[in-house]
Amino acid sequence: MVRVILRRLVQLVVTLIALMTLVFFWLRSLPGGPVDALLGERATPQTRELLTRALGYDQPIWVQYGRFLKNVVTGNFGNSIRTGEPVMDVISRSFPATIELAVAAIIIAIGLGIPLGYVAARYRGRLLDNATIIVTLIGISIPIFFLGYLLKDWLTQDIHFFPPSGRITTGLGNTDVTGFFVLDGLLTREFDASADALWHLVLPAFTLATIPLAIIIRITRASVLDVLDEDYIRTADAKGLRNATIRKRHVLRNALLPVVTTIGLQTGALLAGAVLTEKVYNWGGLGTLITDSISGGRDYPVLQALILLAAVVFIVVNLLVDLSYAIIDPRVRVQ
Amino acid sequence: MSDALLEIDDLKVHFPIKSGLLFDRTVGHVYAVDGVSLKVRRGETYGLVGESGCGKTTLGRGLLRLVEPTSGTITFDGTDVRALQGEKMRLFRRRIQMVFQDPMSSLDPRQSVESLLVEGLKAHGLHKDKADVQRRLRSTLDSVGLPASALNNYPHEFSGGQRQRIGIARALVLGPELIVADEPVSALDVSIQAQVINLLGDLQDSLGLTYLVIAHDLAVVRHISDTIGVMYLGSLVEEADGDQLYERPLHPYTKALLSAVPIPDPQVEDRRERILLAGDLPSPAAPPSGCRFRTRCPWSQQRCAEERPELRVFDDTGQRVACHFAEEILRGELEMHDVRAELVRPDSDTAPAVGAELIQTRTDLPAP
Amino acid sequence: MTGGISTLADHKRRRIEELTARTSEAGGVSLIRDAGRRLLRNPTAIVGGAIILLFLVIAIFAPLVAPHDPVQRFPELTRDLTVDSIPGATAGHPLGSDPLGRDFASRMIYGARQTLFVGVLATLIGLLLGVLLGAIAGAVGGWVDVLIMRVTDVMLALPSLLLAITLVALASRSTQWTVIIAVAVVNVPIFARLLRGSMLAQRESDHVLAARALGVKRRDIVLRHMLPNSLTAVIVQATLTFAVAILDAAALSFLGLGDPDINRAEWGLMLGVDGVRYFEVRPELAYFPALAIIAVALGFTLLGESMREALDPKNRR
Amino acid sequence: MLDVRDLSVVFQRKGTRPVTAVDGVSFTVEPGQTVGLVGESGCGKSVTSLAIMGLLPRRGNTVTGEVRFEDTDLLKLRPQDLRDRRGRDIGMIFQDPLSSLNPVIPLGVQVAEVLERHQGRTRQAALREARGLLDAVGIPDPARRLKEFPHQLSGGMRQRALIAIALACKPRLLIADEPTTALDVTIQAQILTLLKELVDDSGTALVMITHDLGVVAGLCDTVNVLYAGKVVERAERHDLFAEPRHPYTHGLLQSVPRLDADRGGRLHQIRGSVSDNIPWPEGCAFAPRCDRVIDDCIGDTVPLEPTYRGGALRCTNPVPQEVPA
Amino acid sequence: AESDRDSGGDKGAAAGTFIFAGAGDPKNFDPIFNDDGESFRPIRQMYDTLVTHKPGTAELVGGLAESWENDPTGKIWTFKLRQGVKFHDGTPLDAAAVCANFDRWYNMKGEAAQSQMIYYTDVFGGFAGSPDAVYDNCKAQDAGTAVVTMTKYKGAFPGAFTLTAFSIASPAAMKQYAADTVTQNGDSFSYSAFANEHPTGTGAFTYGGWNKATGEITLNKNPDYWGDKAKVDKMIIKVIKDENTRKQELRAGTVQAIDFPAPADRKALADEGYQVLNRPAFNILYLGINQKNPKLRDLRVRQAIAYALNRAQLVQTKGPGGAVVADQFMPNTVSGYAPDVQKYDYNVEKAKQLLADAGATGLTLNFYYPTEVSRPYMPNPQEIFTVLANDLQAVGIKVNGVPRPWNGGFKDDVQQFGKQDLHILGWTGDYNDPGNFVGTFFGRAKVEFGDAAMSDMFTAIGKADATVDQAAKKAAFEQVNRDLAAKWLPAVPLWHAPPAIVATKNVQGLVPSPLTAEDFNTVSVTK
Ligand SMILES: Nc1ncnc2c1ncn2[C@@H]1O[C@H](COP(=O)(O)OP(=O)(O)OP(=O)(O)O)[C@@H](O)[C@H]1O
Ligand SMILES: Nc1ncnc2c1ncn2[C@@H]1O[C@H](COP(=O)(O)OP(=O)(O)OP(=O)(O)O)[C@@H](O)[C@H]1O
Ligand SMILES: [Mg+2]
Ligand SMILES: [Mg+2]
Repeated sequence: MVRVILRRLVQLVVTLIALMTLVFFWLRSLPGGPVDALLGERATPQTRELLTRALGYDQPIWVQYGRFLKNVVTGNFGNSIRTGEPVMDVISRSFPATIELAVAAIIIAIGLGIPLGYVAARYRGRLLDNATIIVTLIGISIPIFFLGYLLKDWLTQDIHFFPPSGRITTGLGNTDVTGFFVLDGLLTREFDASADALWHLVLPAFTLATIPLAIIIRITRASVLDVLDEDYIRTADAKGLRNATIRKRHVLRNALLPVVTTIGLQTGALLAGAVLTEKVYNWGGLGTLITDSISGGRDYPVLQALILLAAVVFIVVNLLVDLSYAIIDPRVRVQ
Repeated sequence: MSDALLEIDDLKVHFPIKSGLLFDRTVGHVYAVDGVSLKVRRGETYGLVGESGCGKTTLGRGLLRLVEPTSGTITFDGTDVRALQGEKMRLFRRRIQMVFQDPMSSLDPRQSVESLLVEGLKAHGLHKDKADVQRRLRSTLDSVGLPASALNNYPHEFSGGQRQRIGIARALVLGPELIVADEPVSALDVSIQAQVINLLGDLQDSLGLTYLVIAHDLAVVRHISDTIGVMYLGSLVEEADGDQLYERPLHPYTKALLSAVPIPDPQVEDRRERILLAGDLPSPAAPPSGCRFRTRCPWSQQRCAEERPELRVFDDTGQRVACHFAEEILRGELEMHDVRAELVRPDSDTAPAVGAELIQTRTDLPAP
Repeated sequence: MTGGISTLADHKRRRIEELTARTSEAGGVSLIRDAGRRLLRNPTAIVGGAIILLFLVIAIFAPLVAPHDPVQRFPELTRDLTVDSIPGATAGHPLGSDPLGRDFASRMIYGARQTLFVGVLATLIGLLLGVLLGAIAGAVGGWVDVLIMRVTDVMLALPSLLLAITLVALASRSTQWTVIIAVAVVNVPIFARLLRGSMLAQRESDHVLAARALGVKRRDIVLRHMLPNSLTAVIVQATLTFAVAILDAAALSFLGLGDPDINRAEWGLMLGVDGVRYFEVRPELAYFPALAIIAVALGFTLLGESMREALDPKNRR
Repeated sequence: MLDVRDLSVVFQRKGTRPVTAVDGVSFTVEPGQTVGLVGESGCGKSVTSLAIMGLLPRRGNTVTGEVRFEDTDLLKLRPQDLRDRRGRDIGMIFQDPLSSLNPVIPLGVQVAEVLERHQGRTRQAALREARGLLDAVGIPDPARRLKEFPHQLSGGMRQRALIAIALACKPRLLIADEPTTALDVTIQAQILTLLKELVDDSGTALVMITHDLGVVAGLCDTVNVLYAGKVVERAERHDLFAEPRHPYTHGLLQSVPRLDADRGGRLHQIRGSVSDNIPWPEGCAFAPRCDRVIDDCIGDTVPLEPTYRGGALRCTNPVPQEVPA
Repeated sequence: AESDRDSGGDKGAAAGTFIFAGAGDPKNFDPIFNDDGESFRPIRQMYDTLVTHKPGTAELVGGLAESWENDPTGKIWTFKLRQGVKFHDGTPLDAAAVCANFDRWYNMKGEAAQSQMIYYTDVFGGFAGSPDAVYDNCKAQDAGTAVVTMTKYKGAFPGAFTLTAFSIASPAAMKQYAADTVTQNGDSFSYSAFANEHPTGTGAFTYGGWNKATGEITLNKNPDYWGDKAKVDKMIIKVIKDENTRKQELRAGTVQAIDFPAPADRKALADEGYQVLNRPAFNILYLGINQKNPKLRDLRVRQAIAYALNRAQLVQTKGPGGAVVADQFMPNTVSGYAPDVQKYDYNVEKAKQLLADAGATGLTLNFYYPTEVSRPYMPNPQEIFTVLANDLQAVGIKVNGVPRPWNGGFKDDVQQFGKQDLHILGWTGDYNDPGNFVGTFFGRAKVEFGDAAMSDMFTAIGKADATVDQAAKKAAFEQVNRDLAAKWLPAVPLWHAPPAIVATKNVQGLVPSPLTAEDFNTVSVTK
């Protein structure tokens, strides 16, 4: 098991280095870029040249690459072009926001998805099942930014039920302890702030959860149906076990195996969905950071670090999922 | 013997077990075939029996070089098969053909019977003359008892027995000298088995084929074979003429095997003395020292653990056996003793292997 | 023995004779056609197929169906057009105007064309590249396989939409093709792996072994046995990918990374740009393209899933 | 004790023709008796056994007839009541031991849960008892096996575990559906011996389902031969093997190579294959493959008629009895 | 629950707090290192400039300097400073402090720092040692009088002194927090503690913190302010990048004012009772014509293009509320605006005629337009392009649209390489000076317009710009504008679009500035 983890980590590092190198050279080969971004309409040949030299863009590309590698290895991703802050600061500030949102979404997706999928499977072919299937199909087919717009329009404008955007009411979010506002409120005993942050979380989390939710429902349903067809369920029936026992002990655990994998794969969808959701709800997380870094002038340092981070998160989560798979499925344990 | 069409000497097929941090290293081997020597005479049927996992299939594939043997020599009609390279090997394949166990999976479901049969001809440049090809196909189909109209149909439209006939026709169409049949009937219903067994016999008579038949059903093997080799865990433990083997099994494993085969006759069954073997076949990745069979052998002795018995000619009947104590057992000088069943871990893992791939697959939309 | 079946009802006798000498004249139903038959019996597939067919027809005959040219600006519409009011339905313009005074209904109709074009092309390009890579990896094996797999690892290290966003952001020049290529590239590793995995499985299969034993050339084995048998999974995946491709293209438009040419009537673009921008002024500008996208995505998903079901060996016979 | 009367199972799936998998099967089992059900793949053996146990999938099938087990008709029992009897009064062993065991639950629990359910044991007590059971079926080092998972055992050991589960509550009837088909002959011999011992020791009645006539020959008291969902012949085992009357049974016995017979030569062949059954209900399904077919075989339904030896036969033109020399 | 939520906004905004939604993050708070409106917004509240504008106009009035004087050579500027003004750190504002600021700029070391002083480079030409440097020295004549000497006259002054970038900061604080250390790191720069955490000026508000996680900049009332003291105790600038969301927050009552509402929303918001405050337009959107293309060197072709454009309709259908058709390259508030320039009213026939006369029928032009951008003068470039292209096609000019991302090559292609035949671009004025408009565009040969040999245009503008006498200068620029329209037509002015601020009803005293340079000390919020 340790070997497997080690092996995967080594592969991860190799993948990341390749990814970084790729991104670096690609970014440098593009027109426009930071110089333009920094100077705006007021660029004169003079200021351009100054800036190009200051940023070291006049040096040979491999010198730049060497410097970049050295910096990355020492954990220094440079400063954001847009804000001048160290990239690490920018990212570590946005990271909790996205995690807070993603965790809430995944809680919704799992918390609703597994029971709904299970119920649909139990009432297979009935109205409830068919309704669930149709709703999930639509859930998969709807552009989530559009859904976000609809929800926002209905629930924050037509009726002022939820706040339209942001993570917390202006002026309340001063407690910067962990960066997770819901948690911060609890830690500093400002329960008002906590409740307020939670209230802000509802709509974005639901929007972001749509696709994973639909997918988890479908996978759970399919998986439960598959398991119900398995020989060992027949064995359990032949033992005369009670229905409840069979469901709890035999069906659910086996049915969850593919669901676990799906959840891992959905982290990818979550990261991507966060970009859209955060834009809709002005949620100051990584997604917003990505959009800003792209449209606000190709903020290379931030982009590079973000791409790397997304890859790390995605790969690590999948590693964790595989490991948790190994924990639920004893067959995987013997290596 | 000079009339040997096929001669295998000390053939070994070892599969490496790989694992490693970044690059795979070989951490062990599956000793699937571990030193097998045998001869198949022209025109005879050589039957190979043994329990599942003992290496029969691997031996069959190894001698066709469908898996590359680790060591040993294969001589076919004077040709050193292992020395053949590339195009030479490819063209040589025409002379040895194979019939597979599962008549469904061994036929490409997307190809009609015609294209299945023509494929071999094409590979050997025999497809140029259209009329000749048609003649050839028809006669081959006819010889396996299928109508010519079958040419346009697809494998899944046939019953199991018919599919197996197609498989045989595919092997026959190239006019091979040796046919290696890997469990040709074990996937078939009992009532169909006989049809295929008879067919194989008829073809041998009419075409003078030589067979190497692999099976786990001793009764079937005995019915069709002239010579029978008994395999256990990668090696031959006994070899004899079919009747001889039945009359006088020398190796303890053969004895046990014979006594375990059920016979559809209550009177025989009621009278039978069974030699019940304890436990399972050990893993070919970690075979026992000395005699491979000693862990389950009721006659095993100290020596069996220390020294691996050679397959030796037992007497002038030509029967060969790999047991140190064959004589003693035959003469009843050795007492049977109890064998404690050892737990054998299955080595084939059915569960997905974590770590095999960085990320296995990814789909944005789920499987339903 | 087989003597006296003389008094039997004729049809029964004939049937028995047929069966006795069964030659399987079942009528040459190939595997695919068999799956096709199952598909035609599946209501899910029919609904999915019908939706797609409908849109396909609209797309193909757009010039006949659409009342107007999708890029023409109508004086009678621009007359009432201001930033904060966009004319609704009028005579001759059943869905009214778009923000530039063009006939919205015509744009919706031509949208089918563009949208399917984007989805289909993105999928096909992804499919083509993926199949190529996967086939090479699966057929050649060895270090080529390792290399290709590591490359797909790198691509898979980013979630798909993120990868597409990155690609578009990294493109020096954005056109409709940038979007198509980005969405296509995202799917390359998926197709490649799917095909490779399936081909590796095929490589071990008995019928490939049989072909090797026949002495069939390696190239023929790959092209005639391994590839065709591996393609089903890929085709199913491709059908599902259409839906994702259309949605991804819409998401890119929403992020401002889509096709910059707003003359092009493409639903994703219409929804992601105008739909969102003028949501309050004229919500239909968002609702219509959104519904159309949902319908098409739904159609492809339904069709893909029923294809998967139909091709699943578990359901055969 | 078990009296199956006119059991029929019809499968009907949307858009397909109904399939009569089991067609009027009747047989009885007395306490302590071993009854064999023999037939080729697809003849309805498994469906029969599942119908008896009430384990057929809930949807898409119709079961008619009667399954009297000690005076209750199992088909009429409420599902809860049937559950009380399954595993306690009737045990069952399946063909594929790996897939029939839950891969993610330790063996101990899988054995113990039957005891908990039917005998009200606590988990601890049940596990202790489970250890004894595993020991009894010949699984080495049972204490450790309790914590292990099915995939860690070999095929033979898995089948033993399945037997331990089936016999845990000392049922009066045991149904074994091809318990050795997936195993090697040497292992098959182990399992058959084990079954025989257990049945002999406990007086449990056994319904043995198999396609291997050899297995039946050594084990069963009475044998039912099934073809296309119908019992075509029933006889005491010595009678059946000595003088098979139905052309199918006869052909079958003739067509398998026997280890103890002379080798070589042609085997007797049965034409065609199982899928060549006639598609209408009235005639004999075997007719198209039968060498002894006559007009009557196709005309009317051929009834299952008792033979004077206490067996039964469904044939209009049976193989003539040989006059003892 | 509804009413609960409604009052939610007030929870954070206790009485006396004014929340303003800005459209982007500031960079930092050191005035000299900034050049964008979002950074200037908070800086302006914390700092003052020597000269400033009368609220709501572009008219110059005294800031930290009560008055200023220029000698006849135009090189020496004498500032009489306001008495008793103190920086937030308590140190006094005197002539020495002013000169310290000028000297700091001039003597700034390091390419990193210099490259970030966009406005300084632009206005003052260069740094110590550079031959182009406009600044010479600054002398504290007495505590209340600072004398700044330039190397030459520059028309930008005194307007340029109003630039927020040239705000006067506390020398003590700058020293304490090492304001001059700008270091390059990776692809960008890090700034000093002064710039990030300790901005110290003389403004009406003091720095109260920047919560980057929520995008909130807090400013506190400066009780010791020399001018009108702030009416609220606290103001928060909340960064909301999406225009739609800004509007929604306004409606939800969680902010009291928003900048840059979407053009499409203005009317609805006004109808709902919000105050939509239009800033007098101080910008220009133009269609650039590149004379690198020989066909376009013909004035008749350029005029044809001007006639072809239905600018009235463009303004009606795409112009933000209050936008007006532009007939010259500066808004009418700037001195030098000529009311009587030649007009090019929409006239398809005339356009066709002119094209025919010039032998330029069947013209095909590459039209570059930016994507991924929205500017106050150009809320939606793609739509504007589409409308213009349409008009051009109607007179028989084939248009080949080339979209390029704003930061991904548009400016490169247009201003560096001049690949385009036509393009759209615009400008927001920095200070009230005609040179800041026409001088920037047409004062010298630029790739953007094809380096054309319009030497008389360059000379005329250069001369106008160098005129010291204000009246003469005004007249010179009026002539420039007339000639631009009639003789040169290097581009077609399209519109002036007033950017708006929208505020809730309970906000009073918010005065929109044409230069988007609002001071919030006048703002009060009633309950
Ligand atoms: N490609 C392979 N890689 C690793 N191990 C293999 C491979 N092929 C076969 N083996 C192992 O080699 C051993 C012998 O396998 P083989 O298939 O030859 O047995 P067999 O006698 O034909 O069994 P069966 O009766 O089940 O077909 C088995 O333990 C199997 O797991
Ligand atoms: N759930 C089902 N739905 C439809 N048909 C079924 C179902 N289960 C079984 N059948 C059909 O019923 C017939 C009898 O099947 P059964 O499994 O009893 O055969 P069997 O004798 O046990 O064969 P085997 O030896 O292969 O186990 C087969 O033709 C099968 O196709
Ligand atoms: Mg084998
Ligand atoms: Mg069965």
